[in-house]
Amino acid sequence: MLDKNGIAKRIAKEIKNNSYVNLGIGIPTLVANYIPQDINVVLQSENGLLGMGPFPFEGEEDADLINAGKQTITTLPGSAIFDSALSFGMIRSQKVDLTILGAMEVSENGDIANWKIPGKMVKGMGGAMDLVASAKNIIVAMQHVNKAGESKLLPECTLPLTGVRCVKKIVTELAVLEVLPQGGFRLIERAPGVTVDYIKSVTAGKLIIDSDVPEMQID
Amino acid sequence: MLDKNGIAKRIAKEIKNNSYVNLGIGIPTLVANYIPQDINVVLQSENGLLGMGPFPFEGEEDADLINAGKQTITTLPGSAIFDSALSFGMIRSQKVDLTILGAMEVSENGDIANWKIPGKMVKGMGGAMDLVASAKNIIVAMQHVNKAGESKLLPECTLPLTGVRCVKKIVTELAVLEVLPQGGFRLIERAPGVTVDYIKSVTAGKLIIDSDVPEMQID
Amino acid sequence: MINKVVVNADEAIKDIQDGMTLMLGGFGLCGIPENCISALVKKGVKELTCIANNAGVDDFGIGLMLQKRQVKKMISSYVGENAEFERQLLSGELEVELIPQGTLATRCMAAGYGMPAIFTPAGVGTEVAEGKEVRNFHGKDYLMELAFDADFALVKAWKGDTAGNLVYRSTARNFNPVMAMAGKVTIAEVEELVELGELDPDHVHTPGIYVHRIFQGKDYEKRIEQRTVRTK
Amino acid sequence: MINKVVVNADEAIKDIQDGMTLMLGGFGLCGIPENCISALVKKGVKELTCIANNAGVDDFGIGLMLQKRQVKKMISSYVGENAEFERQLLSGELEVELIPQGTLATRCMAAGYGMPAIFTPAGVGTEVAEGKEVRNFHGKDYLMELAFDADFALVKAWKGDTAGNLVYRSTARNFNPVMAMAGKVTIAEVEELVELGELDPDHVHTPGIYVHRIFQGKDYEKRIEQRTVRTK
Repeated sequence: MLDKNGIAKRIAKEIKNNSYVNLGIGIPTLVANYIPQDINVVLQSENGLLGMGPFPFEGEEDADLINAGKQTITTLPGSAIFDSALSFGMIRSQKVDLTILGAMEVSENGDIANWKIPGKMVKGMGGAMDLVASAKNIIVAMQHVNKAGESKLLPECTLPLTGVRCVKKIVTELAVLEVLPQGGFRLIERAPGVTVDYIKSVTAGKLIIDSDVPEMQID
Repeated sequence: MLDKNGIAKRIAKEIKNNSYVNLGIGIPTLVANYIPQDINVVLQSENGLLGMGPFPFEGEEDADLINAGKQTITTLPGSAIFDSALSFGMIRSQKVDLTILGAMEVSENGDIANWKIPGKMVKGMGGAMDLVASAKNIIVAMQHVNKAGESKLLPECTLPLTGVRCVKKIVTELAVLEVLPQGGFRLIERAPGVTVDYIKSVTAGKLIIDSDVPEMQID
Repeated sequence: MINKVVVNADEAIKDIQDGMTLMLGGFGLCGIPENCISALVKKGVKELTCIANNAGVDDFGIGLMLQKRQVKKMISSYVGENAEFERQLLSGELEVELIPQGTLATRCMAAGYGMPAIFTPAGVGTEVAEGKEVRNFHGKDYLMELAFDADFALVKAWKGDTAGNLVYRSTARNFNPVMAMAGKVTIAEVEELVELGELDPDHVHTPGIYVHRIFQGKDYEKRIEQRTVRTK
Repeated sequence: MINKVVVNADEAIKDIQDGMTLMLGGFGLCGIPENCISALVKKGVKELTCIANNAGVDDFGIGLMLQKRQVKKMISSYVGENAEFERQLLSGELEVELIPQGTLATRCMAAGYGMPAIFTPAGVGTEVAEGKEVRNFHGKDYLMELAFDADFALVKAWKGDTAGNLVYRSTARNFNPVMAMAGKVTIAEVEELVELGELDPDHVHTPGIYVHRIFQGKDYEKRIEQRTVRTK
């Protein structure tokens, strides 16, 4: 079973050389720490920055330079700044190759719910609806089950949707799963020490299991 | 009767202090020469410049700095440069207060034709259709009759239209006319030495004549 | 050039009335019109509809206007951490309309470009789509979303000249340029008001034609919401 | 950063094929991709559809491609003074689609913003409106116009860095930024190719994400179409 950093590490392996990537808040943010040194990846922050650098050194924070999580960050040589409309323009026109974000629920046809729980204070969807409706490739980073122990991989989402038929892949503490175009979660990899039977037991949506499901290689 | 510079001079009197103005090619370009020194007028050139200055001094031409007529020009302190989409964005959103352009025909309900003569080589509408469809205030600078001696102020345009119900005022070598919201050319002023009867004789569209039509004051 | 300079925030906002719709630039607390917000709090104008990506925090940004119950409705994409906001929302004192962030930005931009509506895939198949026209282009569904209309847009720039040309600094740009283009009246506050000719025409982000009033702001706090650092 | 540099124009355009649709930046002869045009003439690729505000003059700009009969169709707002253009048009060798200039620019921009269509009042009630959807918003009619699609966009910038970030100079900006955003493949030629870090992120006009290939151009003629001066 993986911890949050393990999930981030496994997702980092999905990132291709020479690609533009948008990382959501939470586990996706951690992915940046595990991108291999030998590949070129440019991080887009939807508040208006292409080429997001690391956090600033203590004392060098700039109030005018933040990421979409409102954290102080830095630019890199070759960064570009733009307004919010152009930022989502490049997202909508699919110039961002990969979006990684968290979710409360994913359905077996790729629907995602990650912004609203009826009856609870709703903070808003931020840029998530734009990202999931536009991105060519969407990977979800999440726990396999919720705090109540219920599967987050469902036949259909029960929570209000963020987007439909958009998630391509899911990485949880237990497994890597691909959402098939015809519907269904195809189990691609198991986390170290996790059995196929256990993954079956916590996956409510349709699970497609090949004869051999390899264990993840994350280091 | 006015010459081209006279028409330009008369139109210059229509320009209000603190306004943004787009000048078309031909007589409208001449208007810039007669804007009173004591008023603030900012010229917008639709190829992407706000705050167009005079022509450059000989030897100081910059190939990268032209107006919509492709003439070399200059900027002024406080000028701004932008792309073609934003340029027409400010036109469409009616930030440009006044558009002055030439015409082949104007109808009594304010339709304008100024881009195409069937059977002749058509060069295109350039930005004219955007300008006439968007501007709050449009003044046409033109000759009262065409080369064949036919009135250019018509009940209806005979040439393909550039825009509908948009012209507010017309200045010709003979007269200043207002296009009334309910239709019709209201004769506001006569050029020096021109009689109302003569204007009547060369205006094919509905002409509304008040009891007293003053002579233009252009100097 | 046309001189857009007014003496201060109080003068700039003096004709903002109860019940009006305002756009406020900024993302989180970054690039917000601090001086205008202070002046609005001082003036006490009420029943405002505020279009802004976020609603500030309890004691800064739009949060200050919420404390004074000046806001009737927030139109935002994410309302973040703000206890007073939450209290007013749950008690029904405050209305909130949540809009995808890209849709929010593009609806502002549309106004500045004279486009009455735009198409976006954001929200298709979700509750955001309710009551909206869905249209298919090239096999993909889009929602038609209308341009925003605001009585006043309040934006913050780094530098501006007397003609209203604006230059933003770093990610404090965010929503400011698109809102600057969208206000019936646009008020810009700047950290540094400069003379004509001091801004390079090629570097102007918002041409002065979109700006109706500009003033030299003061006492910028520029509060950081999530100070995140690494050690040397 | 992702390195977008190619060695020269020939390399940049090598996969442009007969029958493709190209966007070419520039207004008149100002800000046109001179090197790319020369390379296209040299390559002799044919049956092209060119989206460009103008068609050059007889011996410069797109006129050079017309001389070689490489262009099947021009999509422009104003085709100006060009005898060869006129001859081909009247003889039926060349197709021309005339589009209002703002519509042309906005249809390019729409592609770069992922908006499949836009609304504009330009052309309402004229032959430009034929066959198009007219829609009324707030009492005013607008045409719905579709985003442009181009296989390649060829643009010219002043400076660019190896990551493809572009900065334009003066009114040579014109259509270049909106076309740069709209190409399936965007090729940028620059007067000065600089290293990463030499462009201020706040001054970048076209973020590198939109640019697929960039090269250092050479021998810029930058011809002036209407040299107009005043005397000292």
